[in-house]
Amino acid sequence: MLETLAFGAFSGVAILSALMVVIARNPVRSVLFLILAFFSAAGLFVLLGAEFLAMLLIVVYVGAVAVLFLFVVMMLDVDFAELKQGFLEYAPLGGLVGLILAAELAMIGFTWQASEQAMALRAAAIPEGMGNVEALGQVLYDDYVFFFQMAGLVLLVAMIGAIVLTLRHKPHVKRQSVTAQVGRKRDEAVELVDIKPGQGIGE
Amino acid sequence: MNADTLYQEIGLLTPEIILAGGAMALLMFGVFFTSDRASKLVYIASVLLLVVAGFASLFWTGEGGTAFSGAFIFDDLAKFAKIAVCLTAAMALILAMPYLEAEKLMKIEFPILALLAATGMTVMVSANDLISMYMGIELSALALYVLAAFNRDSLRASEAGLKYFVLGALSSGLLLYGSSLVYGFTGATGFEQIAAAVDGGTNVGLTFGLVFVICGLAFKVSAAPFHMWTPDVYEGAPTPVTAFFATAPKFAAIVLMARVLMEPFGAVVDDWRDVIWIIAVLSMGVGAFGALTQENIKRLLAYSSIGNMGYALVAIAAASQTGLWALLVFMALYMIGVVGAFGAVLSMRTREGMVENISDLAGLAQRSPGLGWSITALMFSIGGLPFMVGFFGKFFVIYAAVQADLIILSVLAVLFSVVSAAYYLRVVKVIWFDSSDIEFVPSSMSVYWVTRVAGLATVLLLPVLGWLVFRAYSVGLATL
Amino acid sequence: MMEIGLGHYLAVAAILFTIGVFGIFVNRKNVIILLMSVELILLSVNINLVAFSSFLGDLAGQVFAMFVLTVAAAEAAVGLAILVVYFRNRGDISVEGVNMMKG
Amino acid sequence: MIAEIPSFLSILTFLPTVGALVIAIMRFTARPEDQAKIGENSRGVALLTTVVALGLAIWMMVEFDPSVAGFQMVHEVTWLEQIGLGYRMGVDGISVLLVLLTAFLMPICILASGSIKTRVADYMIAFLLLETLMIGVFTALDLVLFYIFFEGGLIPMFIIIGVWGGQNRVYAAFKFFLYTLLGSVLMLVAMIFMFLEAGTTDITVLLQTEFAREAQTWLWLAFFASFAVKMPMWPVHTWLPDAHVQAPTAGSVILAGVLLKMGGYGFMRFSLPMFPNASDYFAPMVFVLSIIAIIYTSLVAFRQTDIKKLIAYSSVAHMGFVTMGLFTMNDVGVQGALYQMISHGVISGALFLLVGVIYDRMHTREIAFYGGLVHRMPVYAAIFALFAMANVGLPGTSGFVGEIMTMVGAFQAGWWVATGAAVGVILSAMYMLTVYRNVVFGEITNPKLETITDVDAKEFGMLAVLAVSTIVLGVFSTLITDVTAASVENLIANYNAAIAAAAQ
Amino acid sequence: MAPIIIVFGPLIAAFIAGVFGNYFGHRAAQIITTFAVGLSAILSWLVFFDVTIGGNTQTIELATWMSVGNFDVSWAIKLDSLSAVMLIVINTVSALVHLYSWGYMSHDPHRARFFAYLSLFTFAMLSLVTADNFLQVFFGWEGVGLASYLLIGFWYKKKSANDAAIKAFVTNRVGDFGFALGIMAIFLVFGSVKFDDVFSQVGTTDAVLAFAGMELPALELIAFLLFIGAMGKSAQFFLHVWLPDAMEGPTPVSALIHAATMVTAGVFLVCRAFPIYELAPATSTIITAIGIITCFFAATVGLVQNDIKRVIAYSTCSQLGYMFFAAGLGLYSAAMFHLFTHAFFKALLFLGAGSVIHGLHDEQDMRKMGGIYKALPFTWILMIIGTIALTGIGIPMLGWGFAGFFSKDMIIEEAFMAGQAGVQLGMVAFWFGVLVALLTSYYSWRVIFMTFHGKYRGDVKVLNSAHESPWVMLVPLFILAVGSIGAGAAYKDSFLAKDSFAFWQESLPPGPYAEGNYGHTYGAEYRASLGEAHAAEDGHAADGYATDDHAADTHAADTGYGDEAHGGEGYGDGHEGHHPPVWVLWMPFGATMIGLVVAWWFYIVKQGLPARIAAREGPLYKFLYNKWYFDELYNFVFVRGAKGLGDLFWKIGDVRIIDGLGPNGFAATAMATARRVAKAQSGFLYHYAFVMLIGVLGLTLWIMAGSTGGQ
Repeated sequence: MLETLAFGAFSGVAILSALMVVIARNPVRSVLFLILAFFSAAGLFVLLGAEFLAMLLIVVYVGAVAVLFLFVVMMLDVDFAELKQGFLEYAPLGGLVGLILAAELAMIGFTWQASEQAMALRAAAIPEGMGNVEALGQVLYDDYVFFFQMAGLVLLVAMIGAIVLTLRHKPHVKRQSVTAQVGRKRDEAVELVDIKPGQGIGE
Repeated sequence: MNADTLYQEIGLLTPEIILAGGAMALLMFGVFFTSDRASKLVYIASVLLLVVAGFASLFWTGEGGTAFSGAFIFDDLAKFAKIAVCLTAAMALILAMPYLEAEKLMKIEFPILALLAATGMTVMVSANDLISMYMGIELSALALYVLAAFNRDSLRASEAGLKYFVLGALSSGLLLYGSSLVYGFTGATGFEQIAAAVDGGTNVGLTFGLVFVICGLAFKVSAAPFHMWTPDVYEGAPTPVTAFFATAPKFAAIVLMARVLMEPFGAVVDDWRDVIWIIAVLSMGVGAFGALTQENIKRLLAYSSIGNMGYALVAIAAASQTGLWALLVFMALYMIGVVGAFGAVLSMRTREGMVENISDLAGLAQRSPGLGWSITALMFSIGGLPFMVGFFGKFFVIYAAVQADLIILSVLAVLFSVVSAAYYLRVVKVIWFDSSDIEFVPSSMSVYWVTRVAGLATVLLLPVLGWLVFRAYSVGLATL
Repeated sequence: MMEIGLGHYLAVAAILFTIGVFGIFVNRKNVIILLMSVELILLSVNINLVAFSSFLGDLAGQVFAMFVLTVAAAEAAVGLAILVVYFRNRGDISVEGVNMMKG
Repeated sequence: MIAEIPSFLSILTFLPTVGALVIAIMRFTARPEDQAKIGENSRGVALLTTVVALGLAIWMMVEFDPSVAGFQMVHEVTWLEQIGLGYRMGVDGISVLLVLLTAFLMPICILASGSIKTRVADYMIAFLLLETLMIGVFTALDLVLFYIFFEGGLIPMFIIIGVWGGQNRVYAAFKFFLYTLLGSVLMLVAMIFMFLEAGTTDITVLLQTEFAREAQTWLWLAFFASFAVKMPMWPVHTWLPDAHVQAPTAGSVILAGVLLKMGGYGFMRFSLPMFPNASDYFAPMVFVLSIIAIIYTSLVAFRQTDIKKLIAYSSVAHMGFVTMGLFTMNDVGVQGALYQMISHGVISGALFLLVGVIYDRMHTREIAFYGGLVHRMPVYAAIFALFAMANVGLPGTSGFVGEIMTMVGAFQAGWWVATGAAVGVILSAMYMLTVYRNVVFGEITNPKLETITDVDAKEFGMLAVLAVSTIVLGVFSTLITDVTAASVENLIANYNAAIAAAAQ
Repeated sequence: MAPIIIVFGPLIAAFIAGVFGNYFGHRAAQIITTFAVGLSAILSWLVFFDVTIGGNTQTIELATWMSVGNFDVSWAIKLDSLSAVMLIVINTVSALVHLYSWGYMSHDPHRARFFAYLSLFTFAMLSLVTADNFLQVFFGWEGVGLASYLLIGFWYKKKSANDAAIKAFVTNRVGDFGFALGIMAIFLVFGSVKFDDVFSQVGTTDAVLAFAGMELPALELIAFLLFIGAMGKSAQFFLHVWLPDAMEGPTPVSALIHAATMVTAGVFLVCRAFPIYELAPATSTIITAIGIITCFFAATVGLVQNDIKRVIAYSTCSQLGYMFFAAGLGLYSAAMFHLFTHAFFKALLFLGAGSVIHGLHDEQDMRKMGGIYKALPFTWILMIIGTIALTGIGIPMLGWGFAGFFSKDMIIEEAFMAGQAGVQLGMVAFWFGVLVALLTSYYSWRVIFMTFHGKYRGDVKVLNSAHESPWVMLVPLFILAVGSIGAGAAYKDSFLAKDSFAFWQESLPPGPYAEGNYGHTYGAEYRASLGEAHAAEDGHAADGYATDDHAADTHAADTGYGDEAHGGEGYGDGHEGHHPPVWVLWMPFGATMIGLVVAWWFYIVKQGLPARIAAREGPLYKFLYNKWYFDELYNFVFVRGAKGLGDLFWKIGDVRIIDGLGPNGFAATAMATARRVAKAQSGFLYHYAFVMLIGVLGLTLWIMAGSTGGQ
């Protein structure tokens, strides 16, 4: 009963906030709704017994990704008034397509029945009497170590990519060079000029 | 899992380890040594790494097999594809170097991202699990997104990157959604387990999932209607990147697609053949008609690539041993043409800079006969006209299709090839019939030789074609 | 009150997925929204995977979801980087504006 | 003697390629300032190559045993053998003369290219490659090999028309290429089907293979699509006038002389022996199309204002006789068709050369431009008269033999077939004599023609060779029919056996 | 050897004159060709005697022309009486024309070419008549067509000459079309095109051919098709239009080709193929009808023409009509006889006309002549001789007369007899024959009167410089005149009467006159000789007609009057002989005389009257003057029709429909599609995403439909 209510609440919020992400005028609000959607989804995860993933979603997504979005939105400082509003023009057709798709997919969901061999084919059955985190930990570094390494490479690529695309070495910007500051000597810092009267410093 | 089997399993990953490890080592080297010479060194080392990885695959004499609980497989198909991926990636890098130097884009990240992308592709062709499939695709895709926008000061490049990224992410979403359905309806992510589940019967949910997976993969091979990114990205991305896009990732994706469809879902070919059939026809159609009005040679090659992927899909639709080896032969021969063609595009540099319009080729047969002849041969080869080797690629594809009783598909395929011949001919026409006083600056040695050799190969490979066919043939026999 | 089954979760995921997709092609304003829509799609996939995992009693789904999360984070980073580059070149991130190349 | 050289046919086929390679090497290694010299040298190389090829072809004829119906001088090399593809060459009575015709016309084409002043080396390379491909079509004994040669020929021809052609050359080149390609690709699918049925692409094996009736129909149609375009038959002939008009003289000669024959050869090599029941079924359709071609295109030719276009349309009409003769499937008809192919090769080649002669001088092919040439060019007028008459099918020239034999054969198939064809004979006289009158006879009204010169020694030599061939073949037709007899009889016997078997 | 020289001598001469004429000079060309043809002529006479008297028929096979399966065609020289007659006609006239041309063409700069053409023509004609198979006949047939084309268009500067040449060739081709089809039908029915093979089978074949939706007896069909060929070459009605225009050629050509030799090839063909025609009564009737019409038509048109050569040309056409209706009635030998005599007097008339034209500096219009007999006395006399021969003046009962008297009157009389015997159209032929004799006489004398008598109407300067032709032109005229006077009397017996059995041997039936009068007397004798010579060929159809027992069976059954050769009222058993009533004998003579008197009245007595009649342009006059409007009709139907159809097929069929819907239409569609595809590539991300989604949706819906459909 409670579970049903909780499911209703989480899923309703998730869907509504997802909708707001798409249709909100202000991108900042979109990001905030996105965060809300993630929170709701995390709730659903908890209901499904995947506590670790729920936490991960909040920590990684809300904590990192969503904030990154927020950061970028603000950094880009787009003049939102200029943005065009062609929204409704395509909405009916888009909505129709979306509805059909959603209906199809949902229908598929309700017809679910795992194949006869599904239970036998499970690669890593959820062990009894073990927490979600512990169970995941057991398989992650064993059966799925290859994917773990791959994930590492993916993140490396993301890192390299982000850096190579956005890092700029600007030659005309003055930068602080600590070694130079520390290592300079007095006679380098001060130049004595003998100025004759009435001539000024210039040439 | 004991140590012996671990070593053995890790042994199967030799090419990947070479590429990934090399990439990381080169990254460290590149970070610490920032001179131009060092970047060049990194660059050359990357090419060498790719070649080494290719040779490592080629000379892998072991039994092959699966690793990591069946998530990774090294079989004849993977071997063939890895060699092709590594070598074509190496060729693309070779072609890229002079361009990057000239355009002041010579950064170590370029070869390193290419190496990592190649790693992803080698994983793709060895994927034996939905997760490894996804990881492989993402590894290569992320690297490619970055490469597309690599010329970050160019609006066109960044637009290309943006488009590629957004649509790529969407396609990943489709792929994942499909994967999740497949997982949900079979209870497994491993291809062998899926095959076992599918064998017992299928249902609409599973088929749905499969369709989504196909859609995701179709994006990677730029098959219609998931091709829309291709022309824009090909045009916008720096030319060497486009060359890279057009070669190794296509090969990896199509092999992956073949494996997914023929291995886990081989038993339910009737469920997905229609889908592939439609996609193939659409691709061939879009490829044929889309290119007719193009003025930009890169866009033209993009549409050509869409069309040719349609032919590759025809081979997949055959869903047989013949289809598989025909696909491999087709792709291998097509790669020759594409590498050569992009070499030619990279040769199109005037004193003012790179040019990309087809009309800039005018009179090439006289101005630069070697290049003119090469492009002519390459265009005919890509178009699949006899007596270039490209013809045999298409020939075997249609052979496989006819064998699978896909007569209508074969007829459509050959008819579209006539339409597409029109635009290949247009390029040839510009080269031979028109004249202009544009002078290209002499291209660098690497581009020069790649183009010439590829051009010659389209004809000279004919006598030794049997060898290639034999290799692919045995792959087909061994895989299915 | 009815029993909450797998179907419900899948339906929620399906709706989220659709909204994500909808967001990609209905949105005209802002490229960032596109990236967020992609995140929504990935979220729906995760719900799917976790739900399946739960109902199949199989951890593989959760592991899959975890990797999806990881990759999604990486994707977001790369996507935003590309967006920034684009913005720097154009000074604008209107979706309507992203059509320099066509035909 | 040739038996001791198993690869003789391959040598003959690829010899021109070697010549082309020599020129290519010269071309690519030469410095820009030497290019003009290379052009002149390449003429020599090309001529030498083609003459040697002609010598080899004559040798082949000498060694050819006309009493044997099967293939001779067969040469086999394994190639793609895992799946049944091979490299196989051989000739029989049907193909051997076409090889000779090709080899015979090539030196003439090279000589006739004197007016080509630009990009001579490329031109010669294209022609030599074309020769290889054309000879290859007739010598290939493997389905796929045949297709490669068959289609490959389009490429050099495309270049030849497009680079050295006339005003509207691009349109013509594209039309030529795409039209014929479209026809051929369906054949490719059919070939693959046959390949799968028989498990091999060996033509000798396929000739023994019986295809199911239903399949035959489709296969026949697919092959027909290709050969009908190549012939060309009505209503898929419209590429030919354009291609001919725009092509340089030698290109037209080869186009009319050899390329068109590939369609007829294809019918004889594939459609008739491999799909006898379908051929039988479709023969009336072919007759109707042939007759339409003969009458329709003759009438169209009558109205042309461009000499080359007129001759091109006339070629279509003459090819109508070939298709008509082939599908009569009797001795006289089929041999007549083969004869007509050879004869048309010589005659139309000569006619195009003749047009080339005045085109080189005046750079126009408009009939209205000319008139009264006989005053300035009596020798030209005489030779033109001879070939005009040969084209009209005057007895004593080879044109007559082909026409009468095909018509005699056709009469056996149905009176209406021969009657329709005979109407074409009347019409051919009408248009040919009219154009001859307008170009050669009358007063010189165009002052530009006052200075036109008669044929020079080279032109005369080429035309004389063709003229002698026409007359000799017209008087002693057994020179050809003796060679073709055994193979054609064998073809017909097998055909009749298949029809009889199907009737039971 | 002699036959080979006869046939090939002219060819070699033609080759030498044609190719090397410019190097050796005109004189050499003249000498070579004339020598070659002259030699042929002399040898022909020798051969003629050898064959007709010595009975030395032979066939020389020279080489194989075509040999495919049983389609076996040889180059051969067949010498029998029929071909021998043709040989002498051709070679004699040709040699004389060659000689004549020395003078006539003396001012022409292209003489060498002219002589080459003449010799080439001679060769073609010779190969035609000496053929032993139909295809070789066809070779010669078209060969003479070519030579005729070349000679008519000899003065190539004149557009009218070129047009006439083309007209001649194309019209002949129409005839050849029939001939060729006939040959094909022959091969289909008999499996051979050799005369001997074919004729030996005609009696036994009852093949039926479905032609144009009708079931026709094969022989009738073959006969008809061959006759179409003959019509074309011999300028019979419908296909006659080329002959008058052919007068554009030099006059010697008209004499040689368009009077004496080529135009008679049709008659020769019908005679050569008489075994077929004998068994094809329906076609024979058609031939008779066409012959009658031609004969009448040409004569009526000839009445009003003013060009001297045209009148003679129409006269030729008309005379050919006589020959054809004779052949159609089965009077082959009579047709051949008229052919033989006609060659002399018509060549004489043409050459005489040429002499006039030459003398008057290329004036051909009779309205500008008159009273020139003083300037051209020899020509005048010779022309009168020719005219007398043509009109057939002679004394009927005495058997005395000029050449035409014997041959033409024989045809008219025999037509009457045939008509009496019930042969279809026999009486019609007779009456028309008489009527046309009147017309012939009128227009022939009209020529003489208008040209040589009365007042000179042309330019006086021309008259003053008018001159008699040189001897080299007159000598041939004299020789021909001798022939015109004597050929009829000399050869009547051989061709038609008592010697005809031995003369024709197997090559032609001597005809009812000979059979009726001399059948018994000479038949037995001849049969005996035949029996020796052809014992092996017993039952050969050729035996048939010569002997009157089983010969009559074949003959009688089909031609209808053979019966009466035996019994009946007429001339059976040879007791009463085969003689028409006396009034019939006098009819042609009377008609001729009327024609002469009328012409005299119009052109000598009432000079100027005809011109006034002409000036009034009455409908009949216009109808005749415009040659029954045939040229206009043909021009409208065929020339304009062909042009119209050609334009239709080209501009509508090829350009609009085939190209428009085919390649160009396809290309346009492809380009339109391409533009649409390119337009779909809008550059907008959301469009791209939308397309992808539509794709997914479409595919899933497809799958859904498929799976629900499958369930």
